Amino acid sequence: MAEIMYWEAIQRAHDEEMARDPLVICMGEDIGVAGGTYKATKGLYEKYGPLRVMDTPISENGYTGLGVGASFLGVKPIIEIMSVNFAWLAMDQIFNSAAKVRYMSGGQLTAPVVVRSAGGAAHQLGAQHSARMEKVFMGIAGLRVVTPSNPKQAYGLLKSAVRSPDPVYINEHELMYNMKGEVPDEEYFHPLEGSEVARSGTDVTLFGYNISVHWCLKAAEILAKQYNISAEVVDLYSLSPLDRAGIKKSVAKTHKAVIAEEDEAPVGVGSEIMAIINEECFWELDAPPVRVHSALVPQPYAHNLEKATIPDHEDVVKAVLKLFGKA
Amino acid sequence: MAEIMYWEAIQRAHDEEMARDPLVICMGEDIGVAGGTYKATKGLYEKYGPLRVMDTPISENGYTGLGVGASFLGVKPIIEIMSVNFAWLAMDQIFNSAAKVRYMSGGQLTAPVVVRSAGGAAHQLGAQHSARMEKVFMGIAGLRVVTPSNPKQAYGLLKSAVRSPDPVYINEHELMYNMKGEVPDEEYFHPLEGSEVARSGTDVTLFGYNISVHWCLKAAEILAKQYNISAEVVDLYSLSPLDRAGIKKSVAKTHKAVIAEEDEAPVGVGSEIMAIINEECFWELDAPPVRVHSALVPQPYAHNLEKATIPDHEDVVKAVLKLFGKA
Amino acid sequence: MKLKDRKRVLREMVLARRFEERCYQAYIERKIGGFLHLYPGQEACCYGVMEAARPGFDYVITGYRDHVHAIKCGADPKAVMAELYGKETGCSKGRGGSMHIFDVEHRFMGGYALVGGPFPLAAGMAKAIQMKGGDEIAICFLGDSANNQGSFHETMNMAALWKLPVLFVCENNLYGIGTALERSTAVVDQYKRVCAYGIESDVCDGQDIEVVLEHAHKAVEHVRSRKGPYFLELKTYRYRGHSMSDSRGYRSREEEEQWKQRDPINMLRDRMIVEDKYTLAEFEAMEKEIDGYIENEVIKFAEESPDPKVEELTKYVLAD
Amino acid sequence: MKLKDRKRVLREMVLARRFEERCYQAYIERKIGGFLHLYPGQEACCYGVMEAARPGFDYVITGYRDHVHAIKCGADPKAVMAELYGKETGCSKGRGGSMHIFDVEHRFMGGYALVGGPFPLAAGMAKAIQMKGGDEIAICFLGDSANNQGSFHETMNMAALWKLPVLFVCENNLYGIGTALERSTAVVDQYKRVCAYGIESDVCDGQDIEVVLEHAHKAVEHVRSRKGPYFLELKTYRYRGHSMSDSRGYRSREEEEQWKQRDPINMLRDRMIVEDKYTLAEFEAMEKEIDGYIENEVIKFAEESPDPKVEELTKYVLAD
Ligand SMILES: Cc1ncc(C[n+]2csc(CCOP(=O)(O)OP(=O)(O)O)c2C)c(N)n1
Ligand SMILES: Cc1ncc(C[n+]2csc(CCOP(=O)(O)OP(=O)(O)O)c2C)c(N)n1
Ligand SMILES: [Mg+2]
Ligand SMILES: [Mg+2]
Repeated sequence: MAEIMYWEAIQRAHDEEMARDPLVICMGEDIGVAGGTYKATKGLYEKYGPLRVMDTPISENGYTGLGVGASFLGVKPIIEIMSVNFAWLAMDQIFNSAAKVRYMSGGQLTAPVVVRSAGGAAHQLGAQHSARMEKVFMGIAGLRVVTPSNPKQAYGLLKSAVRSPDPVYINEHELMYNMKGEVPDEEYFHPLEGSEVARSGTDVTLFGYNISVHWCLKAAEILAKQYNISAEVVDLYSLSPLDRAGIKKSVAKTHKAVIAEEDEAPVGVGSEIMAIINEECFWELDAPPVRVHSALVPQPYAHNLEKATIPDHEDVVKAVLKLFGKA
Repeated sequence: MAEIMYWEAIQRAHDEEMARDPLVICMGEDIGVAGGTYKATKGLYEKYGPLRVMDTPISENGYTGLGVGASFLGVKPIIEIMSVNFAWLAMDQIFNSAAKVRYMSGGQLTAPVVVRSAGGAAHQLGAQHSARMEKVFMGIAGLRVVTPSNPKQAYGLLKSAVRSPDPVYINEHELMYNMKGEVPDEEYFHPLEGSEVARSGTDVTLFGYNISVHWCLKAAEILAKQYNISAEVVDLYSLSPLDRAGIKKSVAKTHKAVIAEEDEAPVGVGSEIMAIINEECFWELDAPPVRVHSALVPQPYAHNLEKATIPDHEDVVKAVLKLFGKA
Repeated sequence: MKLKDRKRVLREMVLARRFEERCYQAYIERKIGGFLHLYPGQEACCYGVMEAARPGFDYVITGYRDHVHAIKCGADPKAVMAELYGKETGCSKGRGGSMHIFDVEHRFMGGYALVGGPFPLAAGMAKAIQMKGGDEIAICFLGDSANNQGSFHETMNMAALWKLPVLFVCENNLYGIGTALERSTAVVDQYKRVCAYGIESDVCDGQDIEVVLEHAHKAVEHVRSRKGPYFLELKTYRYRGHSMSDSRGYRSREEEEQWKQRDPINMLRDRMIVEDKYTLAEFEAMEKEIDGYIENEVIKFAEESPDPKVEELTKYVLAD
Repeated sequence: MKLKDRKRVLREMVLARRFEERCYQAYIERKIGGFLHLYPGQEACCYGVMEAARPGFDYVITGYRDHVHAIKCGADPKAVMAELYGKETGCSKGRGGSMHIFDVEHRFMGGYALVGGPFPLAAGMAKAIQMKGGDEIAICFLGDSANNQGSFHETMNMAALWKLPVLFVCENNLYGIGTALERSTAVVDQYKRVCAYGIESDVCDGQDIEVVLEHAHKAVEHVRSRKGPYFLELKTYRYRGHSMSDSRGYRSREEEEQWKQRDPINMLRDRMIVEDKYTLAEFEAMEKEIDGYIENEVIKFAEESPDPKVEELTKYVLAD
């Protein structure tokens, strides 16, 4: 098992799938000659040429729709939307075409595209470049949503997404592309549904996904060392569908839950998990579940304001301590 | 107080505001010469002419952005997006421009547009014309979201939205335009925040908004008559911000909650209200709150399938009975 | 056109016309729900272009006014009507409805309800054709006012840039719902707008099927021989309102009458009478036969078919 | 241009250049965060056009490469630099950052980070001007590759249809990030693309400010006299990478060198030396003075200004 970076894991998945199947293509702005803003498609242009590694015009709705149309005929496009903030422009094709075509054609046609995008606040990118949009994609029937928290998942989820007959949205994070982690040397397919216990514990469950898994893991360590609280961390790599059974199982064990998300709270991942907990295991709860999330503001540029909006492991620790009456 | 229809109420608000202020304009597809798909702008073209009642090209992102830009200079556009399904195309301008400009300009500039749209399933409009999108608008910092459940609210909320210095999204419903109700003869401004107790009760709170208020009211009647259960109905006409105090107050009284929404469940209005209940008054709960919602499917065309996806008052009754162990 | 083809196409257009008129009636009888966009008046557009192309082989996509295009590609009128009735035997299994007719077996890749949505989908199919090799082309039928969507611009640019084998057919019926073209569009000649992409284009009368055919031959040949995309504008008119609840207050009855003087079916029929010794009696017999077919087979099939099963509500959301 | 104006504009362009270069340095020192898009090489575009227009009176809007446009409209360089430093004294109170410079008092209506976003906003401002009367125009500066957004098409159509007083200035620097124009765009001459809307357009060298000025005069006059929108393409080049993390592997050093031979500042300076008895010494002294100003006033102000208060995090989300 080699240690590689998140972007390298994504690049490897692209490369393997493109080598295997000549109908796998990738498309997006600056992904070809320039190698991709986050290097996820590095070297592919040189290897597979412009017909399969398509530098697109700045036309998010257009090229996403083009990918969807190509997928009708068996082409398998991996579409990169450079930053999820631009995905609003492509939502019509994702929501109205890709996600619905199987249903409205009575199963005749399907749009097995993969759409990947970097979301999340990076370093002071400001109001129009820091959005988290996973919650928007989650409410859409006919679309799968996954979000890798480490290189292994990044690799394995993309591999599985490419093979999936359904459209899949992959939510990546701008701050994670250089994160290192072990990825199996052999081919590996991560399941598109389910969740993972990233750390086992007994006193409280910390739910995270993507970057917030790392806040939870760090928080769990601090809670164990400094407060003798045993926290279980559940990694919800699949956001649609969410793993109701996995959520229930952990809460039934720990009887307490904290949900950490980078996004603003309203109608978010946290609220949905809270709802699922209420529906699945309300009577197991010793205390109300708690959400840890951003302030409801457009992302400010100033460093101190940005820091004040985005939660981190300390906020998770604080939330747990409050839950245990220790703060 | 005259009884008028929902569409007439909206038309009246337009007319009064346009008569008052020459900088109030309205724009959208077929709103002028054709009088508006749902008649909300009927007669205005004849009265105010093409410069103020603008039939736009089929360019949702373009004309929404144009309205936003005009609002920078003091023009007050009421923008109709014929059906909320098309709003995806305009989300970039709503989300990235209108909602954020005040913040990112440090308060110098503001985009006080009103965007109105018909959402919801009507009669067999199928997968691409039946979306409910209020949940998408609710998660956006800098944007107000209101949704009228009757002609009085439709009139008063639009009046207030036009006067608001903030951008406001008004979520209407295709099936409600012909609903009749009393509207004050004098000018009336409905508050943009808060909630209303549409029916007072003691045993359970039914939360609804827009069309689902009517399911709740009907359910409350059945529950009272047939099951001796006293249901309180809370009308959440403001979806952003949600009225946390109002939600808490009612649940603290009834100790039980059912939330009815037409939309699919995931990351929806229901999950957010559930989260708020957990945060505000968990210990007041006698039982887990319950969501009543659509199935997670693209809207099917066939009448029997459509009926099977969309909830109604019977589903609310059933949910309450289950909550009371009577079903 | 040869007489044989004239006869065949005339029959097909009459079928299309009567099919649509029968839909109108069924809608009023509340057998059909949702929106219903009918095609009468525009038949020569679809039939003219598709006569030049290869129905069932070339990939066709369009908007919500889609019944006739599907039928011309090879969809069984019975399955189309059953779809409108929301039946399990419908071509989209009752899940789609009028705006979402699909018949993938015959390469009719669907009707879509979002104006402008099919543009990039068509270009995408052309991209797939380009990659897979073969002789197919993609054909996208869309309205005039749809060209104001950003997706038009984005798609035309990509289609030209990548030389995609796609033919765009603009059925210019002068209105987008109730808004006259010149009130929404700065340059009303649609074929001129693709100057911005260096796409070859052409315009012609959309009422005379033989004129359409001639121009379509050139267009199809251009695309099939891989010279790049092509844009063909057809000047036409829809007789009925946009959908069902349209009283057509935005246009005059005189204008409507003028267009009806150049009815595509009557024009071809009359030409056949003059040139081919075709008779009105033959025509009327054919109409009658078609009405019988529609009533006794198409409507009957739709009426008698079962509803979808409610237990199968979530089938087709995701692959199994 | 008169010597007086030449001198003034030369000075302004040098200030713009040195300001941007100083930003580069500050970014490396981690005083500035986020994305940083610099303007060196393109100065004649903004200054040429704005010399023909009325800075502080006409409404200006642009993308993320916005510092210089703001300054030319009248924004205080100190407030712009403070914004880049994320300070409360920044022109957007530290909330905006490099991509969101605003100075509404001087009618600089902002920098926007979504490519294509400003097009309809500009048309909207023009709509407001049209309604309110008055003599202003709206000016939208945007890049070449932005023209592939659907919003370009939708906006141009509306601007032409409604004869809005808006001037679109396309600063064509041949690339969109790392993608050469001809690899993303079917018709590379941007001024030709507006043929699809019947919008008057023009193209010229964007490096020679006096050439820009001449063409811009015509453009501004057209719009101000309410003849409708106008599209002006300026051929230019950005010296630096797109933003800060760009090694410019997509273009050659020779190409860069060639463009630097036609540097807008040097060209004007040399012309003044030849025609106006201006001297290199004068120029160098001016540069030095400007560097001093930037260091001792602009940077100092930014450095010494306070951060925004964290308690005021949610201020400006909604009106109070
Ligand atoms: C994105 C979107 N915007 C608006 C509509 C509403 N709408 C349906 S058809 C139509 C007019 C289209 O006109 P045109 O393209 O000329 O086609 P025609 O109906 O005349 O064939 C409009 C505005 C829609 N379905 N989708
Ligand atoms: C909607 C959107 N898509 C993509 C991007 C990423 N992006 C930022 S600048 C840029 C290139 C723009 O090129 P051009 O319009 O030529 O302007 P230039 O930077 O050359 O001045 C891209 C693709 C963005 N900011 N917004
Ligand atoms: Mg039309
Ligand atoms: Mg450029």
